[in-house]
Amino acid sequence: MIEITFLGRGGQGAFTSSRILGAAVSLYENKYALSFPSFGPERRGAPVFAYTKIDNKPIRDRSQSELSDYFVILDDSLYTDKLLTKLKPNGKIILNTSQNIESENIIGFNANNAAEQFLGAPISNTAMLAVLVANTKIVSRENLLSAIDYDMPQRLAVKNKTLVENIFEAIEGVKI
Amino acid sequence: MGNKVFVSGDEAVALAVKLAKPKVIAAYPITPQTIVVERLAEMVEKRELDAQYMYVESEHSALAAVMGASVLGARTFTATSSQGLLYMAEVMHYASGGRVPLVMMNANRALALPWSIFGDQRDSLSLLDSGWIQAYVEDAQESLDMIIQAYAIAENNKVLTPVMINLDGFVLTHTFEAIEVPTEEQVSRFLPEFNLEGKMDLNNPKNLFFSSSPADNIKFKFQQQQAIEDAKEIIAELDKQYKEITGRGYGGLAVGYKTEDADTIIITLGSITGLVKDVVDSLRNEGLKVGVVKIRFMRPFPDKEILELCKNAKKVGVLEKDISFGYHGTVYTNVADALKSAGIELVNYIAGLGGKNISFNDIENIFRELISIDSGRKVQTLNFVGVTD
Amino acid sequence: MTRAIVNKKFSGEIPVGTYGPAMHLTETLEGWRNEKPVISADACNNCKLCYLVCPEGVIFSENNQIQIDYRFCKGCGICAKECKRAAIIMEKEVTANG
Amino acid sequence: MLNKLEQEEYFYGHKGCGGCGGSLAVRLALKVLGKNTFVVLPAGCMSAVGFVYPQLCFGVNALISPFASTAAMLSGIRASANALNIQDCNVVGFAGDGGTADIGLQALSGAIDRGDKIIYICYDNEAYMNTGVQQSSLTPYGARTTTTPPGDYIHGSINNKKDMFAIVAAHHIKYAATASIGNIPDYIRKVEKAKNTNGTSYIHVAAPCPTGWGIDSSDTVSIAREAIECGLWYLAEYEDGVYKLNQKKHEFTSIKEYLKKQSRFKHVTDEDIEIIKKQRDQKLEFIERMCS
Repeated sequence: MIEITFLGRGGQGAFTSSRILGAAVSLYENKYALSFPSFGPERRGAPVFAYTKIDNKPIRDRSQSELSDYFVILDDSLYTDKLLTKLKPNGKIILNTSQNIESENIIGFNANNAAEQFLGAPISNTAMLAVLVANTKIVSRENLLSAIDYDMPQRLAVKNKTLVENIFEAIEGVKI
Repeated sequence: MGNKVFVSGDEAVALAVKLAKPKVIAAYPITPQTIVVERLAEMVEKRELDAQYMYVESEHSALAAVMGASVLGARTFTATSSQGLLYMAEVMHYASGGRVPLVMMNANRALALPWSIFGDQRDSLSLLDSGWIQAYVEDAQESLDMIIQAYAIAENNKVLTPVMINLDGFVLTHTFEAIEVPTEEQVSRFLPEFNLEGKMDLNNPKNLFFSSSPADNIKFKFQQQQAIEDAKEIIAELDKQYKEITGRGYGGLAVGYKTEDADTIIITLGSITGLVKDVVDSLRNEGLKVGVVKIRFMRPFPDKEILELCKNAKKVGVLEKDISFGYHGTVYTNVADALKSAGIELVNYIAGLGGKNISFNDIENIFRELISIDSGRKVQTLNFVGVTD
Repeated sequence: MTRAIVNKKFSGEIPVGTYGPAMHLTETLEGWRNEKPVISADACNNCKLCYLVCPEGVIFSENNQIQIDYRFCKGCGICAKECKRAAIIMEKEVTANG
Repeated sequence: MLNKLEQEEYFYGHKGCGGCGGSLAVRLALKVLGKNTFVVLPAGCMSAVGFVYPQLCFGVNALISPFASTAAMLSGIRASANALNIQDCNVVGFAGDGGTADIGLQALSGAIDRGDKIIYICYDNEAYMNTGVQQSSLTPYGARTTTTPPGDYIHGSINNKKDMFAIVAAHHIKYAATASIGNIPDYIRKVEKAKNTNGTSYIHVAAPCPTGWGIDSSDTVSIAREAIECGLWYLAEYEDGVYKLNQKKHEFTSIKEYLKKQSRFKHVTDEDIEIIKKQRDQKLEFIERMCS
């Protein structure tokens, strides 16, 4: 089972990313997924987690992931070294940051810039999802785009797909 | 073939309700039920669902409103959770005594105090005696399928008893997963139009929900008991029909997983069942003969089914998100009665109260503790899981 | 018009749940009465005020004459009290009714 | 006015006390509303006396709701009638003062807020009569009830009697009125008006209870009339945002006379009567101000 934890602030769309990823694998690939937010009241600005579990067989364990294969962090103010201890062996942190990160566990990407360019606003959630997928191939590029179409209203979907495609172009070939 | 979608448990319920085509929906918002009624309101707004959506001032009013609507001949829907369910408690007895075929979704959530929005099952289990049929579901697919089945059960002329479908709060209501949505055509083949024989009628007026003398009252209550007993067979029969049409069936009031040769069984209710199955598979790899019994209906209670499923078991643990303070969990006391003649070591595990996570390890420990009874270990009847960690 | 039908021989069967027929009467209430309103045909001008004020609805006018359905009259005396022509007299019931 | 009433009786053979004011209010309203009517009654006198199986006394569709749910059930029935395209029907509730001003107030407020086309009639007998005369928030100052025993300490009710009419009007309800079985033509006219109102309507009808008030069963209508005459009850309407008093300013009859006819007020002192008089004057001043 692959477990991905998205971390953002309320309103940044962490759960939307988690949901799109779940839809991509379970509707367009022959896999199973659960996507869920950290339970409780949502408050704008407060740190929020969202989880996606992916497997080749139905997932019966509904509990929150204790260890993750990947952390996708939408806001670098939420990064702490403690997160490294919650990674599975060979796990990675995908971090939205304007700084150059050199670490074997952390992949840095300036998603705000990309989002600004293609969406006209620094809404980094789909950009970061694209960074995750481009680096890990946990779902195919086509199926990710289909899931964006499935989840988002048409106008938003079009813009987000352009954003995602461009990130793929930029990252293609990057190995982890 | 139906349509595959990626939705939360709450959304699955809303999709099911839409397919059942209720005419009147009344609800009051409460976390974690709200998404259901938000989706339904959107469907009404988009004219995908031809229903009157009533915003009401309380859960008490929500249930009273759908009762009134139902006895005039409209199929209805309402949903609630936790404190809201308790606020409805009075009307719930009215509805079951009045034999009003309502369908309600309840998002299982802890009861205050301490105040908590997280999931456990003390809300619905504390209303086990309200005369409603109570079902508990495991995942989003079963949520959708059981809402549709619930209408057929409640409205069956022999049953005429309201049905409550329980979904574990957040763990099920807010978790997204892929499900198959049946077609309108499939649902209309399964679910007849709403037709309440005794409904109010301008040409044939009725006096409903009357009082009765002590001499008569017990006769009405006996009728109620018979109806809910009769429902056992009807529930199983309807599930078969549903399977013939949609390809999905759940197998009656209680179902077993790897119970045939199991000497140690955990009995569960609701969405925790899946994780217990994972643990069973893992322990089976060690050669341990373990299994799960999932109770799908708490009322009518599947006593015979549980006895049959546990027939080879020596140790049974009842794992539940409930406690009846001063005694055991309510699921346990019901199971204990069903198994009273079976000579089984029966142990009650109270877990997950107030949304406390129940982990793989917790369940594995329970199995190992139950198994250790064989080697002479004494285990207390009542155990709280996760108090000391 | 017809007055309500009472089925005193009602066998006591129980309907499903609490779905009952409207206006289903199995007993009369004359036994509640100590006094009985009696209309003086001479004094009465059929103004129907008594019909209006009766909580039981047992007073009615037929062929321009006020009638009383004594099966359900409880003898409260409002009709006699309100009658502007004192055309209704309350008479003691001699024997117990019902 | 008689021609506004159907000949048929729709509330018959009930087991209300002899001289019951509430049952008269129910009976008359149903004769105005007629056959195509759905009735909701909460727990209370009218349901207790009208629905003891097998004696079912309503000639129209009727049901008992939970105590707090009169208005909610009315709303549900109306929503259902709309959904099923059942047109030309009345949906009416009859609740007592406790069922309206206390336990049922939340549901009533919600229904008015929704603007549902329902008629809510509160028959006010000024205490919980069905349970044996306990105080409600519409019990007037000074009255003896079983929970306001008139001794040195409790001294009867010290309520000011909630102004339900004003509370309802403050919702900007389509139509509201006060009425009394002491003025039947006025009551019938108001029920007729409610029937023709396209929205929520509320009628608060004073309906004395001989048992709870300690009067003779023949006095129900006359004591209701006296309450109007001495100014302790007024007849008014609120329609499309406008208040209207249905009575001319006049000399009031004696409050003391009115009170002394009822054993529930037997103990009141002259001081109490002064307080009651003051309450009356304040309430009338308020309604006159609203009407001007």
